[in-house]
Amino acid sequence: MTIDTPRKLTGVRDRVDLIYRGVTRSGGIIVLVIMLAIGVFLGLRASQAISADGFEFFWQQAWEPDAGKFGIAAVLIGTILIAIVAVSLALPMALGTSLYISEYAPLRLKKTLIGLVDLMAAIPSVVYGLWGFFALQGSIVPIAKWISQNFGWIPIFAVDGYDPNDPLSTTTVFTSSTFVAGIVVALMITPIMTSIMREVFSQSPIGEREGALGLGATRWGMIRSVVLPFGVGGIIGGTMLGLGRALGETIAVYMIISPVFVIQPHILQNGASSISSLIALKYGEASAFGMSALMAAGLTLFVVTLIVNFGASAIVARSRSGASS
Amino acid sequence: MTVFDTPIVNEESALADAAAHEPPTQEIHHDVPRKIHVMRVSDVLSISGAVAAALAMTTLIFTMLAPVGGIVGFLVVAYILFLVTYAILVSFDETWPIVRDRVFSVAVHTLAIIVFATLVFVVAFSISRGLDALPHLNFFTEDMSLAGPLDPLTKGGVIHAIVGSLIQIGIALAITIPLGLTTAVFLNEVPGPFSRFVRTIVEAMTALPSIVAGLFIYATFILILGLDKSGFAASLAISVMMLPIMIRASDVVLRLVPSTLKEASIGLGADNFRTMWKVTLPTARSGLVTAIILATARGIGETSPVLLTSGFTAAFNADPFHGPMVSLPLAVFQFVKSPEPSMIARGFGTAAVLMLLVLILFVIARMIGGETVAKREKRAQTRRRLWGAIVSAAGPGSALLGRGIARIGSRLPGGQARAAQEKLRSQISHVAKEAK
Amino acid sequence: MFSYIRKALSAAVALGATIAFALSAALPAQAATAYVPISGAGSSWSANAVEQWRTNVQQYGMRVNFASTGSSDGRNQFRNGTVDYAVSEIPYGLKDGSVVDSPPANRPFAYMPIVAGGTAMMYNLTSGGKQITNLRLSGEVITKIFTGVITKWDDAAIKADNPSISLPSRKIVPVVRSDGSGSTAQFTAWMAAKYGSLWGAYCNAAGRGSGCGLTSNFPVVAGKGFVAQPNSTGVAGYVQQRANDGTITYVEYSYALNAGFPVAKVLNKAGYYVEPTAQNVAVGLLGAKINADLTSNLTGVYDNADPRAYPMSSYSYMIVPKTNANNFTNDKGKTLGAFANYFLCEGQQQAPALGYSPLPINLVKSGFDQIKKIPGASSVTLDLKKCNNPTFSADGSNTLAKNAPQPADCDKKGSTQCASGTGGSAGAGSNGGTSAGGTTTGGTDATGGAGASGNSISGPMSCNADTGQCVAVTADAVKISAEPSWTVGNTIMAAAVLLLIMIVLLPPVLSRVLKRK
Amino acid sequence: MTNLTMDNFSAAPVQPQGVLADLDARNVSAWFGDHKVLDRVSLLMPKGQVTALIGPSGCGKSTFLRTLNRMHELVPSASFAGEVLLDGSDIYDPSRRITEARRHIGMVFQKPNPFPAMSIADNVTAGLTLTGLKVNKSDAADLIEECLTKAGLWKEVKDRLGQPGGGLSGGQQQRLCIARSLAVKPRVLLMDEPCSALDPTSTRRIEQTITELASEVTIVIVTHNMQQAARVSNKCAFFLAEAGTPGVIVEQGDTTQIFEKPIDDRTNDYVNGRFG
Repeated sequence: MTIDTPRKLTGVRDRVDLIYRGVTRSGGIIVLVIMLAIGVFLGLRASQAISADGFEFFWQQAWEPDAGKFGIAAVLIGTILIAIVAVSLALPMALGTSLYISEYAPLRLKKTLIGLVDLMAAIPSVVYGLWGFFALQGSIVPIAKWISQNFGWIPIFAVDGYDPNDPLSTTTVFTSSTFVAGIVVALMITPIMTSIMREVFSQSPIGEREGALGLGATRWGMIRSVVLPFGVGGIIGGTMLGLGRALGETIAVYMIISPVFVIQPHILQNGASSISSLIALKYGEASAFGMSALMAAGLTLFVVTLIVNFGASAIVARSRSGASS
Repeated sequence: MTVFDTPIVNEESALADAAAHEPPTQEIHHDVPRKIHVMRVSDVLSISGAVAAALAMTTLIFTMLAPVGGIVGFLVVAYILFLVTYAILVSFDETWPIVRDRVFSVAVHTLAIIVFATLVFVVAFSISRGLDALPHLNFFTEDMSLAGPLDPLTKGGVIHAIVGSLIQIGIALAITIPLGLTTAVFLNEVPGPFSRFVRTIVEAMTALPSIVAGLFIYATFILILGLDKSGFAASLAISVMMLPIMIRASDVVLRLVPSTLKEASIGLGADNFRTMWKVTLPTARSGLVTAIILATARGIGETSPVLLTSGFTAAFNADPFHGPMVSLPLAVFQFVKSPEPSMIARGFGTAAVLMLLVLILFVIARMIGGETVAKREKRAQTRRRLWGAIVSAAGPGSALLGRGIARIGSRLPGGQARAAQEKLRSQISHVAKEAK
Repeated sequence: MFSYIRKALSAAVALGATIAFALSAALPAQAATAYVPISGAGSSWSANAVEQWRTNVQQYGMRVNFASTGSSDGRNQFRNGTVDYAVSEIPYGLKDGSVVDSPPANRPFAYMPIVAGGTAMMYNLTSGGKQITNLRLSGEVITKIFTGVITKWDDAAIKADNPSISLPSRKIVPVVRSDGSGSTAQFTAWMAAKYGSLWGAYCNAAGRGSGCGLTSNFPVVAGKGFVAQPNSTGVAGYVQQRANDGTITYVEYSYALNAGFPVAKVLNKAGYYVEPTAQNVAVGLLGAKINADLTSNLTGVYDNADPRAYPMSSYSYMIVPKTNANNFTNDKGKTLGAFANYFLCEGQQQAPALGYSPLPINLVKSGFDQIKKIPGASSVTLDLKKCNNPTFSADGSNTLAKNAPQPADCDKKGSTQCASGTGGSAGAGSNGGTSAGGTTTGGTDATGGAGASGNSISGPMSCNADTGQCVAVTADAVKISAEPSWTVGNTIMAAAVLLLIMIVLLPPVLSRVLKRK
Repeated sequence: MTNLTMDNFSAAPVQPQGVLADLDARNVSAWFGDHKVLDRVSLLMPKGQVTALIGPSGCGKSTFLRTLNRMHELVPSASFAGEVLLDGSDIYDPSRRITEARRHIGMVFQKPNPFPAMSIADNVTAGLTLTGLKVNKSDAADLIEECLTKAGLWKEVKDRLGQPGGGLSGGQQQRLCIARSLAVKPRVLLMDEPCSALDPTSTRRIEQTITELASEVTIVIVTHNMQQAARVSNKCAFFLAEAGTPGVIVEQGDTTQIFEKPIDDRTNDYVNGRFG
């Protein structure tokens, strides 16, 4: 042994092994082809509109593709606003629910609740949409009104066209808003966020939990010092995943919002927009060019969601609780 | 471990030894578990007092000072006041961390209850609106081909949509389970730049808006290939949507299987395929079931992909390849568009049926995933036998492996329901040092 | 071990399929007649009628599928060859926005009128806690409302239309369709034809370029307070919500009927305010000029001088293929022909009950000619004599139009106003379960004839039936905002309240109890 | 549904921290679900001394140790009977706070469990922050130095107090955990096989620490290592659970007596390594 170079480690591969690798690899290839085909399809269909529109596409607010005036500024911001409202409502709910299941719930209840959360994730979006439109909207208007009256000085809570001193003033300005859509989407993403967070919380090390309790910490003290720091990756990951879903939610948003094609920063006010509901609204009667414009919007949504997703996996992978999304 | 052959200890003599310094109090002590966490009068008083105070104050605010309006506003204000009052009351005889603990405990419970109450509310809403339609047996046994907008609820039903949903999700699962699992295995077993690329693309695709999945199938299969709108086309659209979710979830689950397990198997001379088939997949089983459930949950309830691909029919059609085939979410979507109250009631009833169907599917999936005690025990026995062999073959130092296996269930997302029990078990072993 | 999953799943799929086939076998065999299934898509405006006909022909062994995805989608799908027929309110070739909706290049087609109907103006307006049910509007006012020119209910122009109603100073909230639809197309076609400059200015403001004429997509100008909702249910459901006082929408008459809400009477050329009942629509459509391809020029309808004519009346068409392109076959043609034969004759019987107006004889005759163009439909026997259409009479005139009652004097433009409720609010109690409740004003039934004449008046403030003089607001006896009747919605709200109370009470109690474990 | 007891806060003696105290377990029984693991065990752990609990695996000595500061009840389904008296007052008394009991009776676990996200200094003061005790900065610095010195770690870490506690070696981590426990000035320190995961050098270092601490705090240590028990303890209790029966104390007494002339044959066998 005079020369110290790495030796090539080769061996005769088993035939079974070769077939096995071949089969799994072909599975990967098939999936890749399908996924790329969708990407290419989206890109191709979108290219017509984007090339016709140029940079205008990014800051134009109107959506009149057939009049040559269209852009994603309003719909994209609308989408993001709905998602932000949804996530900021869903985050505390999911956090509370997951902490409850992992830390407070008695053993027997735990199982049932986990099943319930799974079931909740499966309630079809059309049901949430119907519920939001028929049941929620009416009861949420007083809250929106209250918020706008007391916090209207914060620009996003301002509402034009409502005069609280006029008894005849209609409350329709508070309906079909980003806020209402956000609440419904929040309910839709809470289960998936809950299930991810709960999973991570339940993995937090027993040793550290006991260490904290052994020092005389209360249950909340233990959660604060052990469970939450450990689960921070899961919290962020779950939130980002929820955000991703919130961005892409279609039917429920479609059934609630009153679409407008200007940037609508007042979240409590009637009028909102979202890319996926725009596609659902317009694909039916779109001309060939209009379809291309819709595809371009879909592509934008896709890219945005992509960024969110990658952000999530990067953060989660770096955290202690690891890849648990 | 040495077999212990001495006669059973005479408890009294042992205790006599132990009680050298102790007064003979053991007659008084009945050996029954003590109630340690009892509710104290002051706790009850502080809670009820806080509730009463909060309600009173809120009523005062709402009736006298500022009519903010709305029952919801009332409850929000009352709840905040309750929390504050409760914190103050507790702080009278407890330290600050305990006050915080109590307040956060209440807050966590509240949030959980809000979430589950909303679930109940959503479900109850669909059922109550659909209540006119649901009690009729024909709603579950007939299709809509003989029931028009003017017909009463005693005619027509949604069996066509139920069967359509089952067939579509069945085909979609038949496509996504093998393909998704193969791909997930590929991502785990054949590392390299190519699999990293595939993983990246798959993760990207979980972001695919569901309507785009529908548009894709519509544009390719129906417009370019000229096929009919059919249940099969809808299944393909659902598959496209489910596939990334499935792959991603099962990829994570497979990654969580400890490499020691695989190494042990390979160390025994098993090939990669056998290791995967006999070791990795069974270990990850419940996690994979969860992956399937997650994907199914997403696929069965989506309206937008089937909206473009399945066509619409009111008639029963069990042939996924010819003619339109309606599924439950699409049926809901179409029913509620109608101006006729009976159709809208049918729509909500259909939504309730859909939720029921999902529930049944989940229960079945969990059963297959192995949640019944008998099954779990049986499987555990098999696994123990299998692992006994591997562990003993792997030699000393692999004793940890056994524990690793025992705990893996709790690591996997799918072991959710089992996790609690496993945790209990591992905690006991941790405490009582029952490990070898 | 893992194979359990797959075994079980395949077992589940197999089981599902078995059940499916067993059930399909259990259903009545339909192979007796030689009809093959056909599929169509399109208008949600006429979906109610098509759905009913589809159901009725099932007994003859015909299976007709119809997806109410909207007219534009129907035309697109027919052009793409993915459906056998389409249903649309507007023909191909019209310019919508700046795009011409081109007819299918390789698929010869024909238009066949299927049903007529009126675009109703459904509204939710209360005054002093009582619902207004006898609103009247002129065409110009409607156009001004839907172009954001008139923004308050107490606008002088509306007051002029409604001399007896004390209108609240409430903001008008026009509710329009957010998706593309035939209703929008019909409504905007009417506005473009009658009040082109108002509509054009609005369209320009909405960024549609040089006016937009007829369009399927209602352009919304941000900040005008318009609300856009998808589908007829969306707009009707929105207007219907109790809190949404001051809203008005254009929707098919049947939605208002079923929602228990009134529709505005619209001023016609003769100076009468009329309701979109089946008869009034039939009368109005007598003014339609039928083109060679059976599309119609509705200008004569808008300006029909008959005092009974409802101006916003129109047809819905079926677009049928003339060749076997795109998977169409003679067998399918036979089914389609038989189906068309059914709905042109027998099927029209049900039109009024569904909120539509039956087709007159001239259109049925032309429809028969179109059926003959469908490949494979030649075997269908077409016999006008056996055609059981309610509009037919021995002398060839339109029975329905002929027998339509003249409007009451109080409906004449002027200082008086009928007090009877309109639309869905006319049939007292017939729409129980909807949130608005009924009304005590007279009305014969909920199927369209209601409130058509001014002779059934029994409002809280009585009118002189002889002179047609009414002096006060007609309003719903049920106080809407003060004491709503107990409905399912209320039950749910109560449940919500209970749940929320539980939220307040349960957590601490639970935490105590659970802590002991 | 619930048992209500009149609470009587005045009855809960406010005991000074850091003052030596006896720990007296009386008739302690413990269960996991239906499985009984301890049967009426009584043991006095005198103040200022080191008491070692020895016995084979599964004999319930760890469970016993965990009943002494109410860690046992953290396991769902666990139950308890008997009394644990700290200076004569029962720590299981409903009127006493569970967190207070744990603060007075600290615990060091088998596996070192410093909080990995916190710095070394923060780890030492974690007990104070967790129990809501406020200390000002200079006091905190003094306290950190004092506790780390007592735990024999000060010299090694004084230059890197800001680094995360997870970065230390196993032995250092365990001493950090000891320092952490000392910072809240417990009256009793429970140690659950503190050296089982450590190498011999670290073990010796920790044994030295235990000996030094004995004068300030009552120590109870569970160990598998006979030599360790003999080296560090003043008093010894031998636990045994035979063939499915719950664990009991077979023999207890001074360490020298237990190791040199045990009364019970089984003790004799065990301390001489003939079984277990």
